Amino acid sequence: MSLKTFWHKLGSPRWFYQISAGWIIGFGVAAMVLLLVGTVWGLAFAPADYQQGNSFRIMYVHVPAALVAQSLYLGMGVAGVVLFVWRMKLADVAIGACLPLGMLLTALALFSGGVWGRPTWGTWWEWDARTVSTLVLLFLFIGIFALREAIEDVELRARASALVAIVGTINIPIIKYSVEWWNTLHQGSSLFLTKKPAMPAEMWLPLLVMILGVYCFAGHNVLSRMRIEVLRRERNTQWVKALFTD
Amino acid sequence: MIKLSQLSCRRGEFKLFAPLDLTVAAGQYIELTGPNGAGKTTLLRTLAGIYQQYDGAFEVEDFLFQGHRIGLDGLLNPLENLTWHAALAGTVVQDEQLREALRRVDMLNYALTPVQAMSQGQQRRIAMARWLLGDARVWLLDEPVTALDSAAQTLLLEMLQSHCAADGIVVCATHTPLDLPGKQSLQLSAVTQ
Amino acid sequence: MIKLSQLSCRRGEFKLFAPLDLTVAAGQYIELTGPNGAGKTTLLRTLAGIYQQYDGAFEVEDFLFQGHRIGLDGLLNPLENLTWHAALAGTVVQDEQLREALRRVDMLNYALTPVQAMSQGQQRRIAMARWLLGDARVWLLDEPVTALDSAAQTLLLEMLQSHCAADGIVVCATHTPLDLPGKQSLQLSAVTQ
Amino acid sequence: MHFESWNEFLTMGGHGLYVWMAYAVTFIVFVGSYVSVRVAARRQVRELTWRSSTDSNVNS
Amino acid sequence: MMLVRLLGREIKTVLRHRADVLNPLTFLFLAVMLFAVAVPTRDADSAVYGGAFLWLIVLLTNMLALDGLFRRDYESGVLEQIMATAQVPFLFVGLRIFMQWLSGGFLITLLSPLLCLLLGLPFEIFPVVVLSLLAGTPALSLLGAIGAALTVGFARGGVLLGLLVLPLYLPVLIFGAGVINEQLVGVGGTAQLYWLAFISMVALTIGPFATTAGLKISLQMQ
Amino acid sequence: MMLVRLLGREIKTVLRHRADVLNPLTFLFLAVMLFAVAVPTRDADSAVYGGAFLWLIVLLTNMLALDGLFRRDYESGVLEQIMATAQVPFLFVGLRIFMQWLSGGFLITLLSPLLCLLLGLPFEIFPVVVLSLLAGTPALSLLGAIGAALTVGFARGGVLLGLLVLPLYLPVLIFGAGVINEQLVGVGGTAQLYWLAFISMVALTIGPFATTAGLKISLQMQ
Ligand code: HEM
Ligand SMILES: Nc1ncnc2c1ncn2[C@@H]1O[C@H](COP(=O)(O)OP(=O)(O)OP(=O)(O)O)[C@@H](O)[C@H]1O
Ligand SMILES: Nc1ncnc2c1ncn2[C@@H]1O[C@H](COP(=O)(O)OP(=O)(O)OP(=O)(O)O)[C@@H](O)[C@H]1O
Ligand SMILES: [Mg+2]
Ligand SMILES: [Mg+2]
Repeated sequence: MSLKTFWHKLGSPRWFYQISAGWIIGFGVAAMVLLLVGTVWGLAFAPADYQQGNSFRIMYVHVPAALVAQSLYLGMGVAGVVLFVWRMKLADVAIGACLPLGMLLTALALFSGGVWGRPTWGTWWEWDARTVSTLVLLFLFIGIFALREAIEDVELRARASALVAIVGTINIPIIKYSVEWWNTLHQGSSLFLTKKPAMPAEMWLPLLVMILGVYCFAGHNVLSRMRIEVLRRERNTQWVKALFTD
Repeated sequence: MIKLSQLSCRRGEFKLFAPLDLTVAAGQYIELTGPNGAGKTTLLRTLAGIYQQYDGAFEVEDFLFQGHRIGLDGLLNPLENLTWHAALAGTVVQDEQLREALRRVDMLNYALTPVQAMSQGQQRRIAMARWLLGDARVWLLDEPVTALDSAAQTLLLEMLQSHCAADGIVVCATHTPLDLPGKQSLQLSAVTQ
Repeated sequence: MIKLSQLSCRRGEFKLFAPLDLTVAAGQYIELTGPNGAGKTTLLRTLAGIYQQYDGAFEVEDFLFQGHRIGLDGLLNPLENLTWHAALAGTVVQDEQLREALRRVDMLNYALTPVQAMSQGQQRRIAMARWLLGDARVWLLDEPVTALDSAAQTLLLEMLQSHCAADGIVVCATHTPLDLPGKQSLQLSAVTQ
Repeated sequence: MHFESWNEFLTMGGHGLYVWMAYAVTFIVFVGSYVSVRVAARRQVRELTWRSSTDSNVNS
Repeated sequence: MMLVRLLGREIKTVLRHRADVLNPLTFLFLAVMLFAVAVPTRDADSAVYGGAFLWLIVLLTNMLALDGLFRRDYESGVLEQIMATAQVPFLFVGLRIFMQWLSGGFLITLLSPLLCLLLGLPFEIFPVVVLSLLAGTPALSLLGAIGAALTVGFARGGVLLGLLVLPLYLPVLIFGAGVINEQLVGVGGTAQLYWLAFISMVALTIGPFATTAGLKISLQMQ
Repeated sequence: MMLVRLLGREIKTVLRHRADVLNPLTFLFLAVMLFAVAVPTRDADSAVYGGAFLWLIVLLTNMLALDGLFRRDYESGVLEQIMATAQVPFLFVGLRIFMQWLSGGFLITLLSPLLCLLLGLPFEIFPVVVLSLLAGTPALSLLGAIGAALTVGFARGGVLLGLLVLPLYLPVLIFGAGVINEQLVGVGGTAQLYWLAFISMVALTIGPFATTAGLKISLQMQ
């Protein structure tokens, strides 16, 4: 199926409902395996950091949460563009589905960062580049959440949150750069896919597994929330009724 | 010229009235009637391009819209409001034309009073003066009779008659029928929620 | 019972109408007429105690006031608005009375919709339901016919008739005459500014 | 296995409290969101089957 | 008595709809964050600035929420009805101010420990901060309501509100920040605390009346 | 061309009436005075706080003025007319944002030397403060207008506005305060100045369009 027909078909909620079943199971299994392997590997087998000792193991939870949270927001921005340009209702379903997990993961990144900061920086909270940009990300999420709560009408809520998601996404790089410039007490970004990671292989490999694991989990979670929302919105259509008359 | 094909407006996923098919030729007066909540205001705001939740299609030439709200900036006086509206519609008006319009609605001696310091009927008259200034062929009016005294009501009828006579179109939602020649009534039936 | 003695209202230092002397007995209907800007709204707001720039004196028993503005909180639904208004007037109303009032104005199925999500006429009907709940003897109404459809207009007439019949007083500013028994018209002449 | 004994694995060289706290919360977050989605899905299925069964016999 | 039962019902209805509780809090956290970001150096006396800044931001959040306090009721005619129908209008006006304090000042007081954490204030002065906010925020709402009542008639009243209200807020801020500074330096700031409570009491007595008078004036202009 | 002449006239009329110019200034002076009062110690590094505080207060004043930007036109039906009649609505929306900047941000920039004096900032950095405000305030107005457009439909939009807009304001604040700090420390802060100008440019491109889209959404709810 060419991308063109895929794109066209994505418009029909029914088609999405059918194909998403397979993807959800696939993501679910992958996430289960990857997260299990990653945690065991990171917790038990990875060597301790020579400075921080074992507390660095929080990184295997902290970094994936932060990265996936950011990609979820960017995903909402893309969905916003899709909604405005192609008027696709599914995009709004996607925004609504990414929101709760995005907020949760950002909060998790903040919490795990704080817990990690206690032994290494000595305080629960440290105003620095990473912490601020994550806090801003949390507020960007809460902004969209509060806006969606304030509007009842489905179509208006879709266009309003799409607009905020787009404007927010345009600003993320600016916020990131301004925060980075401002002062970076935070550990330099040690994991670039391009240059050799500062950490030895047996340290960043489990991190890679964990990151993939959390991405799969996010895929599973978001797609299943979308399925529920699609069913709720199409509850009066024939194909949904047919599905549920046993 | 106005053309509606299978046009129906939605509030959320709730349809307000059965789809409409209508073609309005120049010089005609369409009277929109129906109980409260039938969807007259929603239809007029859809035709004016303000409200976008509708199904079907419609075409409207250059139009002017007068809603339940006055549409004037309370802080500015009538002259400034009328100039601003002309700029909005992209036409340029001389001071003389403004004074003539205000004289026609008998509000000349309020020309410099901020609109918020006027009675309901006086504000409505300034809105009527605004219609005279634009050269829009289609007038979309939502209950224009509100708060007008008897003199203003007769003036309203004259203005609508001369507009239709000059090949203009008037689509007007109203609860008190206006007897204009060539009147065609469009009844919107209320849908229980 | 209403008693006006040499009552005239001012806007700044500008007198709106000649001083009025009037005594209104129970059961009477006073129709306030006059061109736009004559001062009908200002007079009614003065009698309601909202507007305080007047000369002369007046006495009004317990009254209810309905101005050009709806007077309902857009965020609350009709039931909450009506309860709140009853609390304002110091009376306690049971749920049953509220539903009965809403049924009377044919707005029962909008009982839980926030008032801001209603059409102009529907909001006016909720305001009419409010009059039914209070036990005020004097009704001060400013152009109550606005935005009402024909059914609501007939209902309005019935309500005013039954209120006057029950020894109530209605003072109503309107541009469309209402034929009620025992009507006494009070013409306010416009004063050029 | 990096650690020699179980209890060393638990204490994590003094940082055990923080590491386990972080992992515990992560576990709660992941399982919590998975369960909440499952519950919502099941509630929806029950609701839709109930609705469609009443609709079907209403208009049948 | 009967009136209390009525007010109970009003609180329930108004609270359910208009207490968008979440927003004032998130706005406050954001402002605190902006401060911490704007102020690069972190050292001992930054706590002094922290305390002063916390009070300043609580004050500004209060003003932001105040601007809309009466505007909607003014436009919709609800204020007109209060003045016309209520035998005791200042009671209903007072209730609206109470609602605004409940979902504004009081909530901030409850969550101020978290704010102190973000501002890097030492632990031991958390209770003092909470107390000072508890004593001071009622005055902010009551005095602010007077300003809001007078400026509701103007189109861009928001900033005129600032003009009217800030001088009234000055003593509250001085004492509020003062309590925290005294505590930091170790000299017991209880004197300022009593002053704060005193100001709130005075505000409680004059607040509702002055606000009702202000609203009456604004209604003349409608 | 013709449109420019029209806009010229619009600016004249709108400016004459609605630019209650005085208010943003007085609010700002009072806030700066409050800061001077709240911060007991006056020493060298308080200048750093002064610079950061000035930007923070400019930002919050801007937000206070933004809240009412579209609300009155929304209620009176003027926004309805813009969307219905204007062929190029984003032009008139852009003009309103420009007016808000003129009577808000731009005016504060003109008078910032006075504010610096109050905050006890050294003379030599006055020009930098003015430049940073000139480059930064347009972004504040343009980005803020998007939030104002979306929240105009809600009753208590003020605080939701803060929530939507403050994250977008963060970079402006960081660079604004950063320029002043760099200058104080002697390291030329020109790079950040260009960043401020860049952000304002980005805001100029997306601002009017996003605001018009936001207003269209709010008008559906009326
Ligand atoms: C509340 C505190 C913290 C927050 C909000 C936070 C946030 C973040 C974020 C958002 C990232 C991903 C950056 C990216 O986009 O690539 C990250 C990565 C990282 N963080 Fe933190 N962090 C916090 C505390 C800490 C602490 C205390 C440490 C260690 C002492 C730490 C070490 C790291 C490391 C090593 C990375 C990986 C670098 C990378 O993948 O780019 N973080 N943190
Ligand atoms: N808010 C105000 N500020 C100043 N003057 C006002 C205000 N409202 C009305 N006026 C003036 O007071 C006079 C009477 O106004 P009022 O609203 O009472 O008239 P009215 O009889 O109700 O007219 P209508 O029939 O149009 O409602 C008018 O000349 C008007 O210009
Ligand atoms: N702001 C709104 N939000 C949601 N629903 C609305 C809103 N305004 C009106 N409605 C609903 O849309 C329907 C049509 O409203 P509309 O205002 O078009 O009626 P109308 O024909 O103008 O009535 P009237 O004669 O009273 O003015 C009504 O059922 C009303 O409840
Ligand atoms: Mg209507
Ligand atoms: Mg009147």
